[in-house]
Amino acid sequence: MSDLEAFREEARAWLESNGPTSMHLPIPESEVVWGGRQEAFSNPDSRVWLERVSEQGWTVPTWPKEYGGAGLSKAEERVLTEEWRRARCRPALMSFGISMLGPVLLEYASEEQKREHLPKIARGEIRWCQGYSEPDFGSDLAGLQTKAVLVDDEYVVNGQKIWTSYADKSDWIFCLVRTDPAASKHDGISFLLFDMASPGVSVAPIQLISGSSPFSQTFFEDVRVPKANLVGTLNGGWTIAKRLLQHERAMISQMGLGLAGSSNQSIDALAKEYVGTENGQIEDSILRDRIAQHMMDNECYGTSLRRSMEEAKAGQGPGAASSMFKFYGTELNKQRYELLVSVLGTQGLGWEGEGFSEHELKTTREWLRSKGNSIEGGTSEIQLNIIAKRVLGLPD
Amino acid sequence: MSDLEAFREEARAWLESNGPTSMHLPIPESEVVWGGRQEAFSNPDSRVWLERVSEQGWTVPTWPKEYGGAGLSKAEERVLTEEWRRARCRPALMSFGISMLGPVLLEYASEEQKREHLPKIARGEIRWCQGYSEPDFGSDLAGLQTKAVLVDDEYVVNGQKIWTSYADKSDWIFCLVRTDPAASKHDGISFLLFDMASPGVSVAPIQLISGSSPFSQTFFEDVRVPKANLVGTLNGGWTIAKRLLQHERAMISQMGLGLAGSSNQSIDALAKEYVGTENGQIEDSILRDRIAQHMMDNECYGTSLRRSMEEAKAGQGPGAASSMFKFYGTELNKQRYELLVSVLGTQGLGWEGEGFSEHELKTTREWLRSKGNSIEGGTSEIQLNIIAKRVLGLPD
Amino acid sequence: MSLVLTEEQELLRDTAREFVREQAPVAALRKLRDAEDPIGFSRELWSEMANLGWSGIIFPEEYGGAGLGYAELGVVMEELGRTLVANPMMSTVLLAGNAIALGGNETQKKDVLPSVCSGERLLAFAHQEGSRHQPYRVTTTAERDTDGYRISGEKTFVLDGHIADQLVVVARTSGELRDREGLTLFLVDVNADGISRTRTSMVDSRGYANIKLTNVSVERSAIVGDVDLGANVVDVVLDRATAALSAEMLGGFTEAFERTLTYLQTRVQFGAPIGSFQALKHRAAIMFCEIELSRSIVLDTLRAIDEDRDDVPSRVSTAKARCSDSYHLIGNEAVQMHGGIGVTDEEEIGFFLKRARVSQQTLGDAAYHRRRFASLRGF
Amino acid sequence: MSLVLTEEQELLRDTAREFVREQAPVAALRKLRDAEDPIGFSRELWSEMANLGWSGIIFPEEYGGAGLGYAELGVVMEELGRTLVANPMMSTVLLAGNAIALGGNETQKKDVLPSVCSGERLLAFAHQEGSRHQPYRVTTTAERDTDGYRISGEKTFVLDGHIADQLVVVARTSGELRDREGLTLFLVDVNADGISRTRTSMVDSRGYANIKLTNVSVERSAIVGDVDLGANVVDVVLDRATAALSAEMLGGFTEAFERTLTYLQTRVQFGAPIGSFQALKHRAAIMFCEIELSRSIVLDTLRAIDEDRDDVPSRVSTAKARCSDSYHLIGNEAVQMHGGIGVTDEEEIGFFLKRARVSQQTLGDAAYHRRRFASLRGF
Repeated sequence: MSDLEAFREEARAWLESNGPTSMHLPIPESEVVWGGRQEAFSNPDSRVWLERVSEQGWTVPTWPKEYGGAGLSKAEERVLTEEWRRARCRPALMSFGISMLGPVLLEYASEEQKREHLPKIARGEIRWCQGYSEPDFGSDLAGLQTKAVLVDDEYVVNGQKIWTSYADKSDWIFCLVRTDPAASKHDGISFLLFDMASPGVSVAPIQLISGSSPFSQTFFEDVRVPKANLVGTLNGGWTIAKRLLQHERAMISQMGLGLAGSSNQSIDALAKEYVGTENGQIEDSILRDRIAQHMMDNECYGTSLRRSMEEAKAGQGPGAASSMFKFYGTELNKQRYELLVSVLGTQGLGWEGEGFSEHELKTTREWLRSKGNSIEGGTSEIQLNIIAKRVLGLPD
Repeated sequence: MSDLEAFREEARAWLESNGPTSMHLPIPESEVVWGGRQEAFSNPDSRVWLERVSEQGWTVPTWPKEYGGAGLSKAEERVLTEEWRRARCRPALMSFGISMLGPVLLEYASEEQKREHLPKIARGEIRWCQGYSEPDFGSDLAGLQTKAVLVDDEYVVNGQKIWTSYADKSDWIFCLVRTDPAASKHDGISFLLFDMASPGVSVAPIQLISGSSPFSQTFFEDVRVPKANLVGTLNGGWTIAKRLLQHERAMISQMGLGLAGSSNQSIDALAKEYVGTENGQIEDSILRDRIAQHMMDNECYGTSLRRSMEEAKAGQGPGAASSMFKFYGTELNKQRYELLVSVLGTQGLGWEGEGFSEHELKTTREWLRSKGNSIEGGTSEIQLNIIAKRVLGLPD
Repeated sequence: MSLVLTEEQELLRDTAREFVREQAPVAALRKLRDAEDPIGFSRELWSEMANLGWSGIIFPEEYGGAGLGYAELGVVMEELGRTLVANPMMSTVLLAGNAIALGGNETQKKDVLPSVCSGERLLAFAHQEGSRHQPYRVTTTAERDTDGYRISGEKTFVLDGHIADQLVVVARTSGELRDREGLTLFLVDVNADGISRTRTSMVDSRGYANIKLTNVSVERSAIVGDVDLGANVVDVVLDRATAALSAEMLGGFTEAFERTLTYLQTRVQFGAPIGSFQALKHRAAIMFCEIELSRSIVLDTLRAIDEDRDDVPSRVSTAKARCSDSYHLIGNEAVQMHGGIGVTDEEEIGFFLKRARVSQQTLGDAAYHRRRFASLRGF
Repeated sequence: MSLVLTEEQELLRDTAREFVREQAPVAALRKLRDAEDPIGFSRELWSEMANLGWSGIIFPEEYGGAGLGYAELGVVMEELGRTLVANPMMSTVLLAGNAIALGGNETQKKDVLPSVCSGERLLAFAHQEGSRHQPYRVTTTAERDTDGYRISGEKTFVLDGHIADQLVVVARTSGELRDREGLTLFLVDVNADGISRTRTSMVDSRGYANIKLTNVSVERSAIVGDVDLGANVVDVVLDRATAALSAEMLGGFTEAFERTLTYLQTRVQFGAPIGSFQALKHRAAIMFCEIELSRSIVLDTLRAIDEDRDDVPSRVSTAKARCSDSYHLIGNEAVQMHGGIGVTDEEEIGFFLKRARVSQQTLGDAAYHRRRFASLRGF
């Protein structure tokens, strides 16, 4: 038996004996664990599950053991993912620390910073948010104006961020600040970590058209940050910032796959129910055609993600692929919700209250929420710019 | 009876007694009269018809009588058009002189030039071609490099034009030349008229993907042009050039209407024949939907042309409307041919010879020819630029 | 009839534009929404609109109307669409009111229309069942009774159904589920026994209701038009209401586009207004073309109704299909081009996106109207 | 099976690319076209391709083939697509050859396949009737006769039908016009009495024929596979040929795109390369994404065949629908972005547009395959 097969058996056995039935899929939104000081573990089993999984190092399986990981190879990680899916276990922890910050800390942070922050991310003790965009600098991120001035071994931070995801629920922030106003715009930026509980930090949630408020405006007034919290070199933060954006895009790309979503039913099944059938076919042939096209596109997208992973493993693949996946995945997700609303007809346009099922109302809200997908994490236009420049080599 | 109604009766009576049956629609392509020295009048009746119509001044009904027109008002012209259509009479003359050059001569030329050129255009004696684009200056028309240098009261022209429509069949050319190489690019251009029979002019037809060769490359080597053939002011040709382009776009816009085309059958009738029907509906419901959409778009386009004319009459309307019509009309025409080819299936992809009807082969060729519509007369991209700048006021 | 507005129509437009900007900007809709207003629009505003003559704009003067045409109605609808004014024009005037005006007898007209024109009475058209527009798919039944009829069934998506004083109910008196024949219209008081109404809260913040009818007794005098031949009235009513809705949509996406243009001209990124970036320029220019074509077909459709032309049905379907597609495109592009701010509730552009989607679905979406167009043209 | 090419596959690709660039650039197709070559491709080139093992790439070694898989075939097809090589792979190998390989008996295989692999024998698949791909819509009949069958009917759009030595004819032996059951395949010599062939000249300059069969007598031994159950063979043959065609198309639009990129980088207007204009950049970036997705599905579809997976039919339809749409988009965009020069016969980009349209139509267009996908998925 190969080592990989041995690992598979081990993982399978562990999941079987340690994964409580209450921690099986599906997972209601209210029970998703994001960790951090405010985490309430609305289902108490999820606290136990997080403890057990992080004990194994499996919240971040490929990270080194000393930072809270399990030191798995990519191949082992794939096996683990497969077994996880097979066992229908829930993810123990959702975290920007894991998907965005961790990878850049591993690449750019000092040993001391790694030992300080990575284990807490792995165990879900600290929840992180992202201090990137500012009101006047969205697509033009590198124009950011939040300032950090070194005074007595501390950076004093002043400025304002926007689109900070879950700022109100996060413990720490990774934040882009301008440390050299005289330098050209990409060369005066630093990458700073600090506690959201620091004096001078305040947060104002932003309500979206969907009614939800996952983002905030975040204000910094003379926030004092220890010098040691600078990641990488002073004024060298843009390199780290860009790398982190790649990780963010990769995370967002997954959306295009139309994962479980709000519905257990696929679009075609919903169409059969809402629109009706004739000889077993969806009665509205135009809708049928559009659904087929969407499903095909979705499957091609999934196959492309797979190919991209295999190519990365083989050391090939376009470096800017994350922009393609970000662009296409979010456009697909928007299309998916347009299609769902078309399928549900007037039942897909309810806002709240009587006359609509929970699933219908959720679809409406998610349709509206999806409009932000092609804006957050770098607009579709920015992704197309990146592809044109970095992949296709078209001139400025 | 109003004057207009009196004119209608007069026009109707004239067309009835002067329009020979052989000059009724439809008109085979081979019998279209473009005039000029090379005109062969393949149908001898068409020579008589041209003589009679131009005698009335009706080849250019709104032009003043002294220049070969009939001095009709816009309202009278509409009545004449309606009666022409009612009588199913063929146009007596197709001519870039009428649709493009004439209007700018009326606006910008000297009295002497008008008296020299307009009557010959009206009578179809001289056929004109357009010397605008150059190999390195297509969309960037104003960058043109063909030079004209004044030597002893003559301009000596050297350079090369491309996309000269029917250069090989034309008698005279209206040509943009650079007369001040030192000036900024829009300010050194002049508008020159000269005889294609002048020594130093040579022509090489260009074969298109459709197999036809309506365009040529045109070469000028020390062509001597009398100073009197300059229209407007020296170095002031760009204003005239742009105005002429508006007339050209208006002419091309008509294509979107899917006028008679090669087929007497509408797309929906062809679809019924080639694809088949079920309960009276085109069997392929996706094709049916696309055809409906195209027909609707086409009708909206026609209604818009009508509105534009009414607004122009009322002194309203966007000045750059010709760009919208050029863009949309040519895109519609391309779409129309894509749809026709889809309807005909593999029968719509024949090149020549056995196995295809004449109509099928013609559709294929016209489908290919239509690809040039969104390029010639200013690309779709250029039209969108113009709309964004001139109509929407978006900044550079 | 010319597609250019007459001086009188221009005056009407200017009045309407000024009125809605001042009395009913988008902020007014937000206020109604946030207050969870039980009516969903302002009755005071409706009174003022009635005073301006809008509620009776298309009804004959003998019933208190202004006796104008659809060309004029369209001018008003477009302006109402520009600021997304919540109002009962569709429900009370164009659907149920028109059913009375076009199908009702003299008694019904005299009873209903003057109070509609004065803005006092509100009506609703209880027609749709289920989640999509299928005009002849009616399961609600009206069965003969000694004195009249008993109506039972469930109606959905009834505009202003929660607040109407009277309903025009489309019920089946004979025939099969999708038959054109066999439909009959009834004028029913909402207080009749057996009627229960549930207001549904929808994304566009306007008022709709689901209405359940259980053995609702009506007398023969409640019949609007002829028994079994209701479709003759329904078809005309729907065509006219759809034309009016298209005009409202035209106003909505024209406004959304103009707001987006302003944003493109003023929002600076990378040291330049984002409207200077060519990719956005081209997309804006394409939208402009779509709007121009939409405006042409809307104007002509309204005039086709006024001229009683044969091509009204196919023009109406062309207008609605095109306006649905245009509003869809522009609603989405407007939000995308506004960037992050575009998906916030605070920015008003999102209201247009929401209204776009509901109006697309109302009275048949683009695919529905393309199918209808094809059938009308015999393919 | 990984979607990344193995070292062997990369080697095969490099060989193929070099071969077609040198031996069969687009100029070769132009030459065949202008010479009105009666065959439509170069038999010498086909011999060389046979020597390289391509003609037998998917056939077992015992019949003279290379015994490789569709992943390898796809690599070759893609390169053939890049320079639009006119060749009999589709007709002789993937359609008719495969019908013998998958449905034929030992005698037939031993007779046909070795000479196909050697490049000597040419075959054609006489299947389509009328102007569109409808696999079970077969009116050509094969009626029982004392000695065998008599076949009558008219076949259209038969790839290389004008030059083939033998035909595999799909005929109806029972059932109704569109029935899946009742089809039977026959291996017929082109010199048989009653066969008349008309070469049709099409826009992509490849060779096709209309074939008329009038009481063509064949013996029972001509039957390929089982009587009335021919669809079992046809389905598999079509799936495999469609996958291969998709790979060829992928090569075609990848090449058209790369040529366009080069043009964007070098053509200067307004003092800058036109590829610096953002509107064109974005359109190019979108095309890039479409190509990447197309590549993924083509690679996986070929591997699905090699792995004999259950999802082969739905993958094939996904690949063909997507490649049809991509080739359509890129063919048109490539010409438009080349501007005036793009519509001249002298510039090669137009050859891609022409091939795009024919290959879209071949073996079912995008709408056909979306319908098929929906049926396969049970909606």
